Amino acid sequence: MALALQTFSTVKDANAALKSAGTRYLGGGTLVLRAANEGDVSVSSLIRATEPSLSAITVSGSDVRIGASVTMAAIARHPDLAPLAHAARAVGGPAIRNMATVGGNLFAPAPYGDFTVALLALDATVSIDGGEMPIETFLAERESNHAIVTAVGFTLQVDGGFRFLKVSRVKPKGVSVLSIAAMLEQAPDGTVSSARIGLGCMADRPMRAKAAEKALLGRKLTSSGIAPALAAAGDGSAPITDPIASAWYRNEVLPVHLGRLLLA
Amino acid sequence: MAKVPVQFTLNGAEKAEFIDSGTTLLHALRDKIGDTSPKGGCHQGTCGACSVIIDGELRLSCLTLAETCNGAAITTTSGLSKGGVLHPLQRAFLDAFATQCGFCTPGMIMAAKVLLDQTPNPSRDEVVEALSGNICRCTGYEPIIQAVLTAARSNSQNAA
Amino acid sequence: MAIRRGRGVAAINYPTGMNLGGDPTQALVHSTPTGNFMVTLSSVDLGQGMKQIMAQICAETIGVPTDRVVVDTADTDTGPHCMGTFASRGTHRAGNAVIQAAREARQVMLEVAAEELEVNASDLETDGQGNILVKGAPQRSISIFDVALSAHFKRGRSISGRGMFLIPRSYPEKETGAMKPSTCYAHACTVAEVEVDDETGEVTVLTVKNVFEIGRALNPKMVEQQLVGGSWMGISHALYETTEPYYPNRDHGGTDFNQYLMPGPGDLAQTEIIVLERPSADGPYGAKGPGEMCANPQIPAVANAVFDAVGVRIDTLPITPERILRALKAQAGAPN
Amino acid sequence: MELRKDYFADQRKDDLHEIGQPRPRSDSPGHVTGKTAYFADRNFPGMLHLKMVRSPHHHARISSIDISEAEKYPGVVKVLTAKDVPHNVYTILILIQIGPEDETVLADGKVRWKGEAVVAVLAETERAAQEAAAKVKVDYEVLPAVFDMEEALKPGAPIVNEYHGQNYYLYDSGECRKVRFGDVEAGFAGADHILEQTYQSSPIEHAPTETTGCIVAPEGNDRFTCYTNTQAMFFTLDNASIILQMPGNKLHFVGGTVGGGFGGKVDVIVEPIAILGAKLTGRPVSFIYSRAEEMQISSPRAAEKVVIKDGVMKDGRIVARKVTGYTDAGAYSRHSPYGAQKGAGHYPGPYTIPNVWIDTYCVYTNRTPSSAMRGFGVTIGDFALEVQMDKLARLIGMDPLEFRFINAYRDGDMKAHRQPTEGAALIECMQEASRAANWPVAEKFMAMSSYAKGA
Repeated sequence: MALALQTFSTVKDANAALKSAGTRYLGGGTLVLRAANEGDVSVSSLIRATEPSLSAITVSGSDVRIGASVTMAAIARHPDLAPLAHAARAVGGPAIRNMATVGGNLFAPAPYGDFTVALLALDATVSIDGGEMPIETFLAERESNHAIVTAVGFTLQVDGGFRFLKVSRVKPKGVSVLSIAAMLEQAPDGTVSSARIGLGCMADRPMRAKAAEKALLGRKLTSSGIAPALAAAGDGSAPITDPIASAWYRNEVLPVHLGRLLLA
Repeated sequence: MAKVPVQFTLNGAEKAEFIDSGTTLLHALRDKIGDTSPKGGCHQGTCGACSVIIDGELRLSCLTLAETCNGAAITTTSGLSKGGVLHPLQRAFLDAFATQCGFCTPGMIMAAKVLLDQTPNPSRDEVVEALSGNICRCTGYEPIIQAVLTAARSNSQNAA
Repeated sequence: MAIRRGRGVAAINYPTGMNLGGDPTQALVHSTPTGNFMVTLSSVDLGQGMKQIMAQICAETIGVPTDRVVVDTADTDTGPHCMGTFASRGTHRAGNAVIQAAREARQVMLEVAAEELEVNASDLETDGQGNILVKGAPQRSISIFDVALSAHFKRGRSISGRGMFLIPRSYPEKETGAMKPSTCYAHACTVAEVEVDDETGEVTVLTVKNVFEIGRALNPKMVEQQLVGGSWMGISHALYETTEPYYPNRDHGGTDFNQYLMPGPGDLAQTEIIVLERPSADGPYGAKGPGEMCANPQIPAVANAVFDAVGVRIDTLPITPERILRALKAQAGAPN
Repeated sequence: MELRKDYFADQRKDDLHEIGQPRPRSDSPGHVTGKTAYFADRNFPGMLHLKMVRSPHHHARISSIDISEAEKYPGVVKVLTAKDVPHNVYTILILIQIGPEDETVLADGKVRWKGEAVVAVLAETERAAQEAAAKVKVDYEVLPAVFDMEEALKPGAPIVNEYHGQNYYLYDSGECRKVRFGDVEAGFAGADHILEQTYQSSPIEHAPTETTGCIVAPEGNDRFTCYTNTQAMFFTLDNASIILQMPGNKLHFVGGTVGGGFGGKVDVIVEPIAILGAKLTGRPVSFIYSRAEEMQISSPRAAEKVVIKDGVMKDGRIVARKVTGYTDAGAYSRHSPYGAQKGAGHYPGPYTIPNVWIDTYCVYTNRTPSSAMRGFGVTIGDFALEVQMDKLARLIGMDPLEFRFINAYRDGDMKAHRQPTEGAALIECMQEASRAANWPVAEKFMAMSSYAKGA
């Protein structure tokens, strides 16, 4: 069967159509059309929705909502999302960033999905089928998801605390050896009062470094202060092996790069 | 097979075709419309040879469905020279000996054009970033970077 | 963390053409009625600029400007046999064939001019601008345009020539390996300077200084293209490229340009190219084949520089961060 | 780039008009305007698309192939198997009498590498060809595979390619190409130091931006025009003529404008089967490698293993060098017997060494067939030689650049393959590198010349 695209003006109608066998949701095209071009014959019908809210970025105070069809380029250039620009620019090259969407990034298998690593550190919620769920829950179950993601939401402090690092072999556009996002809050004495760390490529999908987060609490961001967190950085991880790097290598350099990010 | 209408401007000229639904813009441009300047180097979004400009943004035509481009203004490298006069980027690529096999060249020029449209006086790092989605296997990139920087300089001189 | 610097050197030579010969290339040259010249080949331009270089060689030999020459190549209905574009043979083999064909055509051209000017052909020379002059009396001249018209419409001559270049095949002697491979060798010496991150094994090539001896730079800008691109590819081979990253496990081979690694435009070493020309005895205007060898010396130079920086030898290509890091850990763990 | 005209000025006439001039490239205007026509820029009405069903196993017997569902699939016009190919077992260098024929166009009874072509599907659209290819059923009986050259050379190893009968190419000199010069064992016996080291490499892909492919159009007169990006027009035409048992005058090849080759487009892989498809269907046929095929199916540069044993004196002279080179051809010869032999002619590198022993092997394994690439037969050898040179210099406490001057070849020096050196320029390259890199060497080295001693 040839590929065919159906366009719906509402998410509701698109969701209904998505229930047919062989259908996939078409976001920016960087995942689904690639698969189709490469001969993935399981895709026969493409669905998309043009509801305007999917392409909207709304910022009210520190609350941010990004529609699932918003592209990486749109995030990177949005003045209220400046702390995230670096993470958005970590995805692909310029053309890919004009196409790749937030919604698609949530489904991107490792080594892709760098922006989702950032969303994990931000403890985002994923809006889907009229409801919301924590991003961690969404990621754990994403294969069984058959409804359109409509948006992600999170709280973004303009005064900082968010850090992001992508390590790649090829510069400036290379896929990840690993990526790290950290959302840190520090008490007036400099000790860490809250920490969330997202890791990319340390499992088949972005994951939280919870042991490291815990080990940072109450510690200062000095070499000795972060040492326990670095020692625990890879706890619970199962890094991928791919042409870019082996699981062994990713494990070995994760503490090095996490240390550099925390001390930067 | 279901045919769907597509209508857009290509390098300023109106184009209207009936195509198979699910046809990529790359195939529509090359096979239906006859503009073979975008090249199919990977059909994966990893080489940049198919780059075109859609409504001012750099896009990969291999990962874009033609039917999603209705009403758009599309620019390809074949439309850059006007009245037989080369675009400054094209001239700069010639003068810098920035083409060898030439297969990546149309995509490189598209990426460079969007950069210079948005950032007339880019730094070297900005040029490198702008070209980063485009693979070249012949030149080692340096002549291409130099060509883009030269084109930017000649643009700003012309504007002055 | 420590970023450690090192430098390394390598020197190489490289044969031009199929190493044991037996690889023919033919060329045909003829003039149009108005004195333009058509070179007909079946050789392939891979992007290295074969068409342009053959035009310059033909133009030099006939004595006309390059823009008077058109190269028609790679149509088997019209082009005579060429073994192909590989083994650094294109310029050397096809170039020699074009010279031979162009010389023959030039001779006819001069004979026709001699008839028009009522002198001996041996008394004529070309000015490189499209005219034929009587030696020592340049006021007596005729344009090649007029010579071609005369040849075609008045004198019934075909200003044309055939060229063939073949180095006879050498068969190695079974027991001693005595053989006669190419005698036309290009040379290079490269010094590379690197930084190695000893916590991650990442290598940054800071500079490469390449000296290439290539016989003759037929078109210096095109030579530069080859050498700069080749130098980049050499570094790429040294540090990045493999289709089987975990051999003997054959899984995880890259299938796209994201996975198959090569240096990006943000990874470029500061590259210096110096060219020497020692004309080869059998090359067209002394040219050797630089296309392949220019990508070779960077590989060992980078390998040696990595050792100079961090004291570990990686004798398996590519020299990946993982291989360096494993070697550094083994070195640290080894008893002193 | 800097042209240093002061070197070898006595050997060169620089009074030329067109040679040596940086003329603009005649092809660049086409490149920058997108007008240059590559093979795939031609489009023919009614063109079919060819997709290949490939082996998922490294080594297996084919017990059955069922194409019935694929043949019935909507849009499919023709499905080809080995029995459709007139002369299915071929080898490209047969044109220069380097046999035996050892490779199948479409697998017949056995596959010898993961990715080997088994069934060709021709359909109205790429999509239909892909979908129909998924309907082809091939039953395999998996066989033990060998991926390591030294394992492959051991007695009892699985035989990769029955057309050879053993896992190495049999030269007239035996299991390897040999070079013997002087007395290498005597050289080792008299050396101050011996260093034996092993170097290895991985297969490398050419990765041109334009993938390998061709489009074949029937001319309507029993001739077929093949638009191709082959690097060798007649080489490909003549091999296609043999494989298809078609007179060469029925074939017309058009090419010569190629989106990068680097040696990756000399294998005669896509053209014969596409011409066959066009002949059997009477329709134009396009067979263009996907990027994934280009990366993993097209021949890479061979993996190599090079063992170098050197005898060196404290004063820096290398007195003996023994090189054993192994070239991993993968499952089929393609150009590898030639490449391994080229290595034998290249060693011991650009150095004058009195005692040399070289063995180069072309070995068959169940890896992807390798073939030519930029620097074929030499690139990996140079890596090994020049790292070895660095190790030797450090071993005797000598500057690595000065060490090379001591051993550098010069005009008239006898090479190991018994040809005198001509036109050497290694010394001058090193002198210039010494200056450019600010890597000083002793004055006596800067005063050296490649010209024959005493000349």
